[in-house]
Amino acid sequence: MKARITITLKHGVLDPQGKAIEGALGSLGFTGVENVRQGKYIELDVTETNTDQARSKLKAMCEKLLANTVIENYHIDLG
Amino acid sequence: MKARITITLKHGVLDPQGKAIEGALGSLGFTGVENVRQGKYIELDVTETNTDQARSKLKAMCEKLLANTVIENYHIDLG
Amino acid sequence: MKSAIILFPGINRDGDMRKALESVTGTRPITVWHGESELPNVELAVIPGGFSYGDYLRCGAIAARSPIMADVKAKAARGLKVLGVCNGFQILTEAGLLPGVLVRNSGLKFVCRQVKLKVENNRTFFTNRLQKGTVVRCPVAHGEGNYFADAKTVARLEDEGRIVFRYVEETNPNGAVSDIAGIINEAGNVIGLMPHPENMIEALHGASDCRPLFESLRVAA
Amino acid sequence: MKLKPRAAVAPASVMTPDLVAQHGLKPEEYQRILDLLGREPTITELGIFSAMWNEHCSYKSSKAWLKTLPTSGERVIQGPGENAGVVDFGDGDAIIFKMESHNHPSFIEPYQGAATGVGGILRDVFTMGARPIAALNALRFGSPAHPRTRHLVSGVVAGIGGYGNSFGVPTVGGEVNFHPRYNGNILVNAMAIGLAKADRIFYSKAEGVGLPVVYLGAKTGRDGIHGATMASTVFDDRAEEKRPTVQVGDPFTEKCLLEACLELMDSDAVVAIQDMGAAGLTCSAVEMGAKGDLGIDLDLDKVPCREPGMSAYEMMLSESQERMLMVLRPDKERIAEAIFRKWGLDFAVIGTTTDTLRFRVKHRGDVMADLPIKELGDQAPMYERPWIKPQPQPFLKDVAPPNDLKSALLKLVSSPDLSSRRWVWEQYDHLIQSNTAQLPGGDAAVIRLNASGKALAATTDVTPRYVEADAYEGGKQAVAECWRNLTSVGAEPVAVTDNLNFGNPERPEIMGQFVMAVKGIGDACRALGFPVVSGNVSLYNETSGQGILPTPVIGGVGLIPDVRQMATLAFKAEGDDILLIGGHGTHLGQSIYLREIHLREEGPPPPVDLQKEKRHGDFVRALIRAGRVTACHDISDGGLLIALAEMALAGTLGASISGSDILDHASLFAEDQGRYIVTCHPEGTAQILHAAASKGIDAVHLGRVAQGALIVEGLLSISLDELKRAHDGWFPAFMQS
Ligand SMILES: Nc1ncnc2c1ncn2[C@@H]1O[C@H](COP(=O)(O)OP(=O)(O)O)[C@@H](O)[C@H]1O
Ligand SMILES: [Mg+2]
Repeated sequence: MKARITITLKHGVLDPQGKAIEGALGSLGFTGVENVRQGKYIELDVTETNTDQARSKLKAMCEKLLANTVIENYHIDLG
Repeated sequence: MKARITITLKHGVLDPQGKAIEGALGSLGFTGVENVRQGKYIELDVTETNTDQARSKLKAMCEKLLANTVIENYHIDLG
Repeated sequence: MKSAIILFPGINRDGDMRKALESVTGTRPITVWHGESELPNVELAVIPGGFSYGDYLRCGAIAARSPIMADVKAKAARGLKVLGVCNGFQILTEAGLLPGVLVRNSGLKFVCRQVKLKVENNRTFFTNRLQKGTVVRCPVAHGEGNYFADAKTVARLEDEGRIVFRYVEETNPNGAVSDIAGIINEAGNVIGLMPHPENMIEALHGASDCRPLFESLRVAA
Repeated sequence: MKLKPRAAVAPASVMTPDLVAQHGLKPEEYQRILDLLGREPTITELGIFSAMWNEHCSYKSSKAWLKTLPTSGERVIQGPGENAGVVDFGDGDAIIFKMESHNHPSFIEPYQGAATGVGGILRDVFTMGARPIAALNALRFGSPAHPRTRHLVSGVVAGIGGYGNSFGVPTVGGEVNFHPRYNGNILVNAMAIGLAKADRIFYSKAEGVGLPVVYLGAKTGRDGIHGATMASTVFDDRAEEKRPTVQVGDPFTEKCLLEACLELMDSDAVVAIQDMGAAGLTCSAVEMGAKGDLGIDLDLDKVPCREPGMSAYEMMLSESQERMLMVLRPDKERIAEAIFRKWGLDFAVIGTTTDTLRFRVKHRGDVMADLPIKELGDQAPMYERPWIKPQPQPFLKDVAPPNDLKSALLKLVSSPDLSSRRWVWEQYDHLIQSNTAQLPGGDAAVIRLNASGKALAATTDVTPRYVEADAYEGGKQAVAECWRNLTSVGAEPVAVTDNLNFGNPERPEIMGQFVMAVKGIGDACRALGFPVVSGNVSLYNETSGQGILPTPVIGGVGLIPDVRQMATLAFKAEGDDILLIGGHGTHLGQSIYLREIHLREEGPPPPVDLQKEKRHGDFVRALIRAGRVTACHDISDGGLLIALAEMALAGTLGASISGSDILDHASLFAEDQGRYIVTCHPEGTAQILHAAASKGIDAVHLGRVAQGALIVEGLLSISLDELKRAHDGWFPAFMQS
């Protein structure tokens, strides 16, 4: 089963990349762009076929490694 | 209008990050995980209200700056 | 003092650190491989700089979860002194031994240059040979040394005198909040800093400003 | 052994002239293949030939001329022909070094192209048993005004740093130039230097029959397939279409590979080792076998693959990075495997050495290739390409003085080619390993080798506009400047590596530049006792008919017995005397002054008198070693005034120069060769001038080191702050704009 995990910075956490991208877009002449935030996107396959099992397993992966829950939120999409 | 852009490595392009993450998950005891690929996720607000306008603008941003189209694909979600 | 250098794949400033510890403290540190589950009996564990696991995912994240770190945490709770430099600092924050995180430099570029560090707290095992307020020259070499923590945490660090090193004279190379270059934990036995004192200890380095830091380790023993 | 009739052997219809052409093989070259085999090649075999016989691997256009270079000397342990050159640095130490280009890939994807270029050259060095201790890079970009230049500069510099910093080698020197002639073909030449024990050096020559051929490192993917052939084909404006072959570097895996290889080399398990570079598995396997007069059988089913369903053709041509091939002592296989597993690397026995002198490749039970291994290498076509001697430039008369000397100086120090490169080298970790004795910004980088203070100096040099104007003199000058830069820090120049970047050799005038430059390099190396021990050739640097400036980069290493005697270019103390060794200059042809102030790129380059060069250099080196000078800097781009400005900026001290000897602007901006500026305590001056006179060396007392400003009596007065702002300002401003 395919899983897509998006990891985003919590509100209020400093995001140098997002800021830089926003600046760069501006200097490239792209106006009307705001609140750029950069996060991570992870795709993977789990052999687990039971959706609930898979989800709880992915949750554990995020908590243990994929996200730094002090500063990041994560969201899991399955199948 | 809110836009979400996911940027992923083209098929067949080496993904050292994904490789390392897969290895780490393994040694943390998470079995049955395969083909881990890491990409970028960018959130931003565009003042543009016309969806088509916004989309073509975002497309231009991806081509010009956000994605390295030599090795990356991008996908735009709007609203 | 008896010390151990912890080696993760991708760490690359272990040689520099070994040289510094040996030449200044006079004792050669033991090297411990990340896969081992137990730290030998030492007073100080050092995590040197580098790119453990390529800095992939988040710098320090993967190393922080390797077997040896469990024992480091356990022994740190019982007073083991721990020093993390650069990637070592990042690993310590990822392991939860120090608060905050180190994010991408505000300039988004790797930066290798000399900065000025002010010793804000000289009552630590790594600074006791220097006067409070001393300013030392020291190089940095990192792409993700931008220290960040929420306002509450930073305020606590300030109040409790847990900011050990601060960038001064407009030399903050990465945009770190409150010019924080290095901090210590509440119990006072875990220190992390981004700059590389091990690269500033002899004439060849242009100055030996950072020698006293390593001499402090002897006193602390 | 019978070839499988179908599938493996492409039906005649498949072996079309088109297909052959796509593999970069000329019709006559394909005929040669048919004659050699007495049958049609399989598609896999065609791929193998295309890899082995392309310019990049076979040097078919350049070999005849490279043979004319001097490659021996009492310090030379291994000259060209191995992964890198090896020189004796005394006390049982060997220095292993080489330079290599990654031009085309860097143009297509600057970050990954430059990163994998660094990875490749580091591998060449540690394959031979050396731990890399320094990296340098010579970069050439198009006009700053060209829309792509900024993107290429930022990507290339970030890529070099990204790989070297993570791998853990200090990047300590190099060059950066800009010129419109590189608009469509940038140059990214990376140099790596390693330290090994002279009696523990590893070669690629396989010895012994029936030994395991072992695959090490990362898995094989479809990366860079045809990269090697691509790197030898002229660009057209559809270059972007070649994108899918982009390779991605993994410095983390390379660092693990380094540690694993060095750990294994400590045991005596390794018979032969060869990194997989261009045309990966093909070149490395053939090389090991051919060198050892052995055959090699490979079983591709054993090759660790990153993607399912890879064909033999793809595996044989893949340029996936961070891979090695080894021939092992069978009894050491277990030890070796354990070491590589410990470092998280792949380890697979994929073949054996044979006595058949054939290169046989099996896949899924079929023989996909069965080729004569020697002929694959030795029988590669060699070309005596026709060439014509370039026309000498007419001598240059009456170059006007600047309207205003001060603004001219400011314009020069803030010009793209003379401004500070700090923006570049601050992105490189130039301190790691804690032996860096001289940072980027000096004449040569200096790295301490051991506790006793023995040190290595290194630099890369070439002045392409000189080579363009006179390939022979320009070739000489590249070697001379490299030798001079090493001398300027007090080093004994030991040997060089070269990276010869030229346009399309099938054009007689380009081939003429190549030939004359190589002659010049050879003559200079002979005269200066500076042998060539390794090198790399990059041809076809041409886009839509426009070739690059001929750019034969020379990378040199030198020996400093005691790093405490090293010289730097920074002014040290107010009141020190400033001496000019080699006399005042008059030659403004091809000078930066002429180009930047008068917008003219004309005239012959300054000629190099190799006898003078040696005499002056040996004299200056002796002064440095005797501790009689406080600073030293050679005079190169921009001439005397620029050299003085660089010394002032480095030492944050000014100078007061007496106007009397400054006859005209030529004295200030001429780029005559073989000249140095030294400073000394006033009491030492007379002695130095006398010593120079007694050796017939022209030496002039210019003035004194002073506070705050650079002053040339009656002509110029400029504050250091103003100078510094101009010098530091250009690069960051350009990259931000
Ligand atoms: N790409 C680079 N990487 C590191 N250092 C560089 C690079 N380009 C230039 N430098 C450094 O800048 C200084 C000036 O370069 P250059 O003008 O070529 O010196 P020189 O005229 O003595 O050959 C040298 O110390 C050189 O090592
Ligand atoms: Mg020079």
